[in-house]
Amino acid sequence: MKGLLQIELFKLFKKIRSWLGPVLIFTLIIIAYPLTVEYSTSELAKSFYSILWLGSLMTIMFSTEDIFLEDYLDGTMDQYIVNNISLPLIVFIKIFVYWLLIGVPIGILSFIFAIAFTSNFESSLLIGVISFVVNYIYFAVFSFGNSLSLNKGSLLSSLVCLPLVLPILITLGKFITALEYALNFYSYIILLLGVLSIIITIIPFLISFILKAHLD
Amino acid sequence: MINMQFESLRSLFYMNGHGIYVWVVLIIFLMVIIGLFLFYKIKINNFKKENNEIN
Amino acid sequence: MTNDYVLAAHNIGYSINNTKLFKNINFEAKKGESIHIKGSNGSGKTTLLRIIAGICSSSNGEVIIDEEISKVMVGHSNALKDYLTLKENILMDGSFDIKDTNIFLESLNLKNKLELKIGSLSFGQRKKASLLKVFNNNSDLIILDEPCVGLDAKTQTYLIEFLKKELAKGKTIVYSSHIDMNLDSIEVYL
Amino acid sequence: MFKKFFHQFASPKTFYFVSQKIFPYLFWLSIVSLIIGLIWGILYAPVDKVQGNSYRIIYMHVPASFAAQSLYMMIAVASFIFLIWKVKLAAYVVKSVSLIGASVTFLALISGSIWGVPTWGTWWQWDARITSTLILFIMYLGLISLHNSFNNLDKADKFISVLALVGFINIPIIKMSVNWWSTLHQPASITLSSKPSIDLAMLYPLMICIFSFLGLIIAIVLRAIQYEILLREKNKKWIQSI
Repeated sequence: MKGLLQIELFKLFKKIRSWLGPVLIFTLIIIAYPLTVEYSTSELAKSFYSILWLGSLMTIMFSTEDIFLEDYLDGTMDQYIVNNISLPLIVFIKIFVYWLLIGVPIGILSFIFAIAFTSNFESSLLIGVISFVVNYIYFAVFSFGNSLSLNKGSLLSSLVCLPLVLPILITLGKFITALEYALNFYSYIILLLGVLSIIITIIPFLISFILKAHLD
Repeated sequence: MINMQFESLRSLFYMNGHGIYVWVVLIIFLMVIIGLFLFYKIKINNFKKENNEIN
Repeated sequence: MTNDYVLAAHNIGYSINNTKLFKNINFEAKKGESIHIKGSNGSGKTTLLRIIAGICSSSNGEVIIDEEISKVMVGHSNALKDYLTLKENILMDGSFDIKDTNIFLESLNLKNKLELKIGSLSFGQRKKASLLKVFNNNSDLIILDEPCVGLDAKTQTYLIEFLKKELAKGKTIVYSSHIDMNLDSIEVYL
Repeated sequence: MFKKFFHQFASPKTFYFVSQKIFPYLFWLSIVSLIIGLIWGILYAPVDKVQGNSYRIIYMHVPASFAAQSLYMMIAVASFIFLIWKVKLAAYVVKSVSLIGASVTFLALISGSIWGVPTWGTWWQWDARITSTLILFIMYLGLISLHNSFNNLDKADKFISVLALVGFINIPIIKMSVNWWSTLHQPASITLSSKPSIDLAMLYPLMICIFSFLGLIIAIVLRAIQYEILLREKNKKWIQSI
């Protein structure tokens, strides 16, 4: 388990464009956003959150494109099965590693940008935490989509994933409203954590079933 | 309970200004049904034709 | 059926979209025996090997392999990462370290390529690198899909000699090859 | 025992001939009652006091939305059967229903949208129901395009049924969250959902329309499954002798 984690981490780390690229694109989206609207701080803060959520959504969608494709094409996945390595475990590790190298930086950046745009430290900290959780959910969902459409391009996977991430986006919107009007927002955090715990357990098995079918 | 609601053909088509919407929806509705039905009918017929030619 | 068979296949068939690729394939192999799967292009040799390796499942019939047995497989795709060096690729496999591999690296002329990225190696060199898995294995069952493709004559002889030694040690080999490898194999035609 | 019975009944051959017998009855019965329902609804049902005659779209719109949801239910059940018992016929059902479901959902969307013009004065409203129907449409499209992108149909069957089941679990979640979300906005003065104490004279033709349309769609589904059977099993002897 530990060995596998190290290997996957090493593999992704060495592919610099696969993890640094998405983080840079996310940064660019957020930096470009104020340039597209007329300058006024209050206006900026208003739709900052939408840009933030959509930015991380798009970035993660694009970054998971070859999460399984590479191993599938070069035969590494065959080797997993021949060597009796548990496929759900590999899937779990892969998602975790992607989250670690892409999701966590995006979460930290969200926190920094939230301070810059809203200049409210406490709510920005919450945004950062929520971003960690939501990014993991995004990674899991888009990995599912990409495992379905494995070598058929990301158009299909985005079609498949849109209905799945929609409830998350709505929850995020609700969370932001609660945050802005100082309502009880903890219930949303608990809700998202609940979704996260379900997704962490189910998605690896689902994806490994699909990958196995791809190899058939 | 069951009464004809329109006195003339003209008022039936016009429906107090709402006729256009109702009739357009009806046409699309029928088109989808007929389209689906014909789609599979033609496909099955083509299949059978090819099947008979081969055998 | 006696238990000394390492590998037994009964009535294996495989079909895609209800079209049969092959059917009724039967063979059995004991320790120290090898099986040569023959057939024309597209007859399903690779698929059969993948079924034996447990990657695919067959449409009918069954392959019986002792669960205790460890397998090693080298197929068309060599499971090497372009963006890593040869050394990193070898270390990533986990099951062996550089020291044990040294002899093979020398005989395969890969010793001075260790620090190069796989992306910069030639096709034959990559093939050799993927065969390292076979040279340095403790597995009982060796599955090879066209191992000689892209290898020079010297390496081919080296590989065949090595496989003969492995057979003598009591291992089982299943392979497909267009070249006769002189392993006294049981032949299976698709 | 159950499994054996199930496999025999669900053999494509049996299904083909049974459905061949059922089809004409179901088809003509549904056609006749649908025509009765539509004529009753459009010509004889009383006018709605608030919406005027435009409400008559309900006799097409509601059957379509109802069928759209029932068909997804059918897909979910079939995918479950396919994944658990590996019944091939169930996979054919999933494949053939997804196209019909998409067209019916499209019908529901477009009729709702046209209905919106006289009642809301706009083609599109981010109303909870419309949004979830749109998502349903996207889900159908996802199923269709997923199945079409694979040459190996056995694989495609597995993927499409996994996706359909995941989508099925997702449907109530989407409905709930979309409802929850649309409370942010001003509630629309007239929604499709609130039919203020619908008159029986309106309700009867509506019921007829709903069930006869569903029957008609199921008849077409039977045809679609027959086509799928022919296509997939064309090497079988019984098909070559048809």
